[in-house]
Amino acid sequence: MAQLQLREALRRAMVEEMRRDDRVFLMGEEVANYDGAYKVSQGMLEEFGERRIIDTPISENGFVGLGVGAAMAGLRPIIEVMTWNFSLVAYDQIINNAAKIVQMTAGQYTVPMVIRGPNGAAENLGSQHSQALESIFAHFPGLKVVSTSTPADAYGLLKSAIRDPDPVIFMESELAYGVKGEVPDDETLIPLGEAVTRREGSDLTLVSWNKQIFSCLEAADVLQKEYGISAQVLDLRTIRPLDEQALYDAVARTHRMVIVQEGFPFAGIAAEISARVQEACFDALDAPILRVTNLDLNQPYATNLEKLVIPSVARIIQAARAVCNR
Amino acid sequence: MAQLQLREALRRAMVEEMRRDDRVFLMGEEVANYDGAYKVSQGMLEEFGERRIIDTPISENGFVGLGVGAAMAGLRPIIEVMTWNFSLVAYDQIINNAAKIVQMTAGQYTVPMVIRGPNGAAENLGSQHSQALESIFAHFPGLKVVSTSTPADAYGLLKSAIRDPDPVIFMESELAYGVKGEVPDDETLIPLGEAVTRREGSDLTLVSWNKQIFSCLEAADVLQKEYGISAQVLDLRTIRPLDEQALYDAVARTHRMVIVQEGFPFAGIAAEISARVQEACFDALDAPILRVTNLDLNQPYATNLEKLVIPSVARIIQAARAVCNR
Amino acid sequence: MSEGETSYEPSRDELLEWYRQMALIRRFEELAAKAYTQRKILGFCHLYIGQEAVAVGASAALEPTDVVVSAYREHGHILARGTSPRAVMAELFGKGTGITQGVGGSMHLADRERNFWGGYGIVGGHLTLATGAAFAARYRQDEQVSLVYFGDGAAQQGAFFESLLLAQLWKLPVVFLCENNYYAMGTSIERYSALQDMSLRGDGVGMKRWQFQGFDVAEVYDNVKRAVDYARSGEGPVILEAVTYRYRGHSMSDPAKYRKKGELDDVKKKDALELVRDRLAAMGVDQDTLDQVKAEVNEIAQDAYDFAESSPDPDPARLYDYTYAPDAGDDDNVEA
Amino acid sequence: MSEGETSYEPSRDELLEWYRQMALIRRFEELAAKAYTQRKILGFCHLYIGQEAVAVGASAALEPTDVVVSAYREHGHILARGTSPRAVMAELFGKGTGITQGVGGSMHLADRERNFWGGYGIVGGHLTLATGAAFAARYRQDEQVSLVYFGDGAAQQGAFFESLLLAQLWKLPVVFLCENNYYAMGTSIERYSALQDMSLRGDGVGMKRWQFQGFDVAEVYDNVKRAVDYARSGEGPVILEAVTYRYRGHSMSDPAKYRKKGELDDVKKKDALELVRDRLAAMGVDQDTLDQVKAEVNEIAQDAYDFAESSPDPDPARLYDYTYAPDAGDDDNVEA
Ligand SMILES: Cc1ncc(C[n+]2csc(CCOP(=O)(O)OP(=O)(O)O)c2C)c(N)n1
Ligand SMILES: Cc1ncc(C[n+]2csc(CCOP(=O)(O)OP(=O)(O)O)c2C)c(N)n1
Ligand SMILES: [Mg+2]
Ligand SMILES: [Mg+2]
Repeated sequence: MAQLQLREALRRAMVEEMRRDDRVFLMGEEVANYDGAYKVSQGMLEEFGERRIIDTPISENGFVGLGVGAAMAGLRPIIEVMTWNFSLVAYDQIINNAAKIVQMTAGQYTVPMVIRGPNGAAENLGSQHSQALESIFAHFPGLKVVSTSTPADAYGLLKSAIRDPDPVIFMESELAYGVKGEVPDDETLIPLGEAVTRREGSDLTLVSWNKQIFSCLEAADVLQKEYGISAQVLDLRTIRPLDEQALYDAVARTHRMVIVQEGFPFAGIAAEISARVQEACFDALDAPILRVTNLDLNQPYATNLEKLVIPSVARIIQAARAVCNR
Repeated sequence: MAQLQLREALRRAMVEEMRRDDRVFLMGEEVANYDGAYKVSQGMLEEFGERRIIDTPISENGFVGLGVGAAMAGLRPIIEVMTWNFSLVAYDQIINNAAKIVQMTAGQYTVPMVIRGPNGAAENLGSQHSQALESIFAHFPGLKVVSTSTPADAYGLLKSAIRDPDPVIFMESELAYGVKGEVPDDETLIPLGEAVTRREGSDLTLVSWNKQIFSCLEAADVLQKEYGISAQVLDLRTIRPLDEQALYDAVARTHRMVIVQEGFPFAGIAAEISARVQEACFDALDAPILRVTNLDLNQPYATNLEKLVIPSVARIIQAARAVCNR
Repeated sequence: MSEGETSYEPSRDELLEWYRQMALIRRFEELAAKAYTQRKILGFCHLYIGQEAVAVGASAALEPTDVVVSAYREHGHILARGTSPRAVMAELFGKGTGITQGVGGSMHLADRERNFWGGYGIVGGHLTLATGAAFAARYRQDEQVSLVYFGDGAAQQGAFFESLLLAQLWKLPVVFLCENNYYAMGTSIERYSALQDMSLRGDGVGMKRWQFQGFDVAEVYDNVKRAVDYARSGEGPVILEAVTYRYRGHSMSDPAKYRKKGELDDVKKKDALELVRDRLAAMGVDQDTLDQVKAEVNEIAQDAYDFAESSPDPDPARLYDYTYAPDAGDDDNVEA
Repeated sequence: MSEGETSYEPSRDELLEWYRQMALIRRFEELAAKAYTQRKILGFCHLYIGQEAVAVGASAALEPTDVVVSAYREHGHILARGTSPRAVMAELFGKGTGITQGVGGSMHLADRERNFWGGYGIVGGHLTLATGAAFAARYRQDEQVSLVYFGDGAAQQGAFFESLLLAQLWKLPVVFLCENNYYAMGTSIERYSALQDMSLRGDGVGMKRWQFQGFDVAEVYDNVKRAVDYARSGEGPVILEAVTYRYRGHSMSDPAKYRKKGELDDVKKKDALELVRDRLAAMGVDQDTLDQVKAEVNEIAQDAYDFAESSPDPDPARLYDYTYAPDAGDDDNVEA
């Protein structure tokens, strides 16, 4: 097993898929000459040349839409958005074209493409640059949504996403790009839609994804050591399709759930999980499902304020203790 | 009390506010010479002239953004989007500007504007034209969201929205524009954020808003007559801020809740309500909260398929019976 | 001779075939209008009557392998591409035998066999797709060109502008064909745009562009052909504006009261069908032949109508079939 | 004399004042860079060094009542507008004494007192706001003009295009001022655009436009002034391009390895500060006076730095204060 940074794992997935399939190309701002704004595509221009690693103007609506068209034509575009915040200018192309073309054409055309980039707050970037936006994409049938931050998952899921026949929204994390983890040496695909247990536990389940998994693991340690609470940590990895069964199994075992979501609370992913789980597992629940999310605020710039807004280990511990009554 | 169509009630609200306040103007596609695509603004050009009733090119991102700027400058724009489906091309302006400017400028600038238009499926318009989009706006702090369809509420809430110092997303209904209802003759404002009980009931609460309220009332009649189930119907009217207290009071009384939402289920408004209510009222609930929403599909064109996708009275009755075990 | 002018002289057979197509589109649309007033077609229905020369002339300038993308006023575009009138009419009726099985509807007609990509309802939102098709053609180094129809109103959208600039930057083989029919819904072009020739938008991105009259099918053919040849040769994209006019309202529910008095009658004097009939007559085609063509297309259109009417509704069992690609599994058709 | 050229001769005092402002911006930015490497400023920090003549010349062409809108490279723009360097530096430090109280940050500097609207981070997304300001000015029939700064890269966004066409349609009093500094992040303009003078975008919408050199502050002043006068007179908007250059990377984390060899050195030969100093010398201003100005601005910038450093963090109690307007109740300040 190699120790890879998240960015290296993502790169390896893209490079392998591009070697395997000439239809795959990478397009986005600064992906070629500059090696990617966050160096995810470092060296790829050198290997694949300008035909397949393509720098764009700052025209997200245009080039995301171009990607949709290229996918309809049978190519397999990987479109990088520099961050998901900027994808809002391309929102119409994603929602009204990418998500609907299979259906509008009754399956005559498909849109096998990946749109990928970092999601969520980095640090001190202010409100326009700090959004975690899973929910406004997962809302729409026709899209698939991955949001993950461990190198092995990112590698295995990105490969699956590239081969997937549907448009996949693939969300990474700027702050986690440099974080290392083990990645299998041989080609290991992870199917979309499968959650994974990161830590076993019996008293409650912490559900999360992307970089908040790290906070959950940290919280689980503290909960065990300081409060004798045994917390399972369930990493969804894919948001849509959602691994319902893993959620229901968890509740059947632990009877308590806290969902940790970076991002706005209102009608967020945590709300969806909570609604679904209470519906399916009403009798198995021993306590209300709690959500730990961003405060319902735009992200401020200053460090002290910013820290208050994003989910913290302390807030996770507090919620876990509340549902366990300890 | 006058009997007004929904469109007339909306018009009366705008006309009164424009007479009262010269800063208010109406801008959008076809709002002037054509009297509005759905005749909401009929006659307004005649009364207020071209300075204040303004036809635009098909540049939603541009004119919604222009509205944000005009609001910052102290005017009170009412921007009509022909339907909310088309607002997705203006999504960046709404989310990254309108919703964030108060905060980014630390309150130096405000954005007192209303963006309004019909939301949800009309009939046989296919997937790009049939979306109910409350959730992707209510997700964002900084915005307020109204979604209503009775003439009296539309009148009272639109007046409040126009006077509100914040950006208000105001969602109407194409299919309900012609539906009549009583509207008070004197000026009656309805504050944003207050739900209203449309029908009293003791066995369960049906929660909804906009035109699904009509389906809920119909379902409640059948439930009473055919199954002896007494259903309260709670009309939220405003989605953000959400009238939590009304929801909690309802559950305290009926112990059962079904939420009826037109639109995509995943991370929708119904999920938010469900998550919040189970969190706050865990012990008061005698059954899981159920959601009746669109099927998780893009809207098909043909009538027979379309009817299967949107919430129906039959599906509401079924869910209500399920939570009541009858 | 300046760009936009034409000296092209079509052959008798060519012109007769174009006439047949134009007459078919018009008759088809008349029956669609009838079906709409009978409430057999529901929703929006945007008729193309008056603009037939553009679809037919432009389609004649394309190869079957070329890609065509359109918006919601696309009945004429798909018919000119050769799609079965039955399948198109059945789609308008929302039937399972429709070209998109009753799922897409009037605004979303697509026919993969003929590289007709659809039918899109967000104004300006489909232009990116044509740019993408052209990108793919260049990527594969094949000879394909894409052509996208759009209205004068659509040239006010950001997606349009960005499509243009990307196509120009990468010299993609795409022809942007604006059908300027003077109106975006009820708003006439001089009321919503400072410029009134939308091909001028090309100047802002350095794209080759010109305007031409869109009533004479031969003129349309010749102009589009030159643009298509230019794009195919690798020189880059072209933006064209065809000046045309729609006789009906924006959609079936629009009474079109916004026209100036006499405007419609004036335009009808250069009616595309009459023009081509006169031209054929001048070439020696007799009245009988013309009448026969008309009878034929009437029959085809009526057959389409009858077929649509008698077709079954879509099968509800297929409701879940189109949200995701048919094969949602791994893809092994690697063409690498 | 063609548009873009200038024969304007500033007075000694005028030029000295402009020099003072430019020198202040440069020194301020140098200290911001220092603070960033000391991790006292975090996040992104986009320096303006090299472009000072544009902000100072443009600001001099405006009235205090005019509206200015900018993007994220706006430290120079807000300083040229007269905002206190202390409040700006404190904002960069994320302090409660900052111009947006530590909430907005480096990319979102706004100063209502000076009609400086901010500071926006979505490329191209702020152009609509200037159009809206101009719309409001026309609506109220006052004399206000709005000016919006944007980069060469921003002229590839749909929001830019739509802002232009609306402004032109309604002849709104807005000046679109593109600072072409050759790069959008690491991509040089010829790599991302077929045209390289972004004022040419104006041709696509019929807008008055020209390009000028942005290194000589007097030249900037004169060109912007003419555009502002034109807009103010009610003739309509103008799009200008000022050719300039940024000496630093895109942001503090960009080493700017993408430059051609010698490119930066070449540009520095026409450094805006040196140009204005030479010009002052030629007008007879002695070295002492120039040195004194420099000493003064160094002191002001250092004072801003010290102030920022010693200021308190924002008060967490105010966290909830800015999501909605301060007075969320009914509005009775009707000006009707
Ligand atoms: C983004 C968007 N805004 C508004 C509409 C509503 N709408 C549909 S067609 C139309 C007019 C389009 O005019 P034009 O592009 O000239 O095409 P034509 O109808 O004349 O063929 C409008 C405003 C839409 N479908 N999409
Ligand atoms: C919509 C959007 N896309 C991408 C970005 C990331 N980004 C920030 S600045 C920038 C380059 C802008 O270049 P230019 O407009 O020339 O301005 P300059 O930085 O040169 O002043 C990019 C791509 C963004 N902020 N917003
Ligand atoms: Mg038109
Ligand atoms: Mg630049």
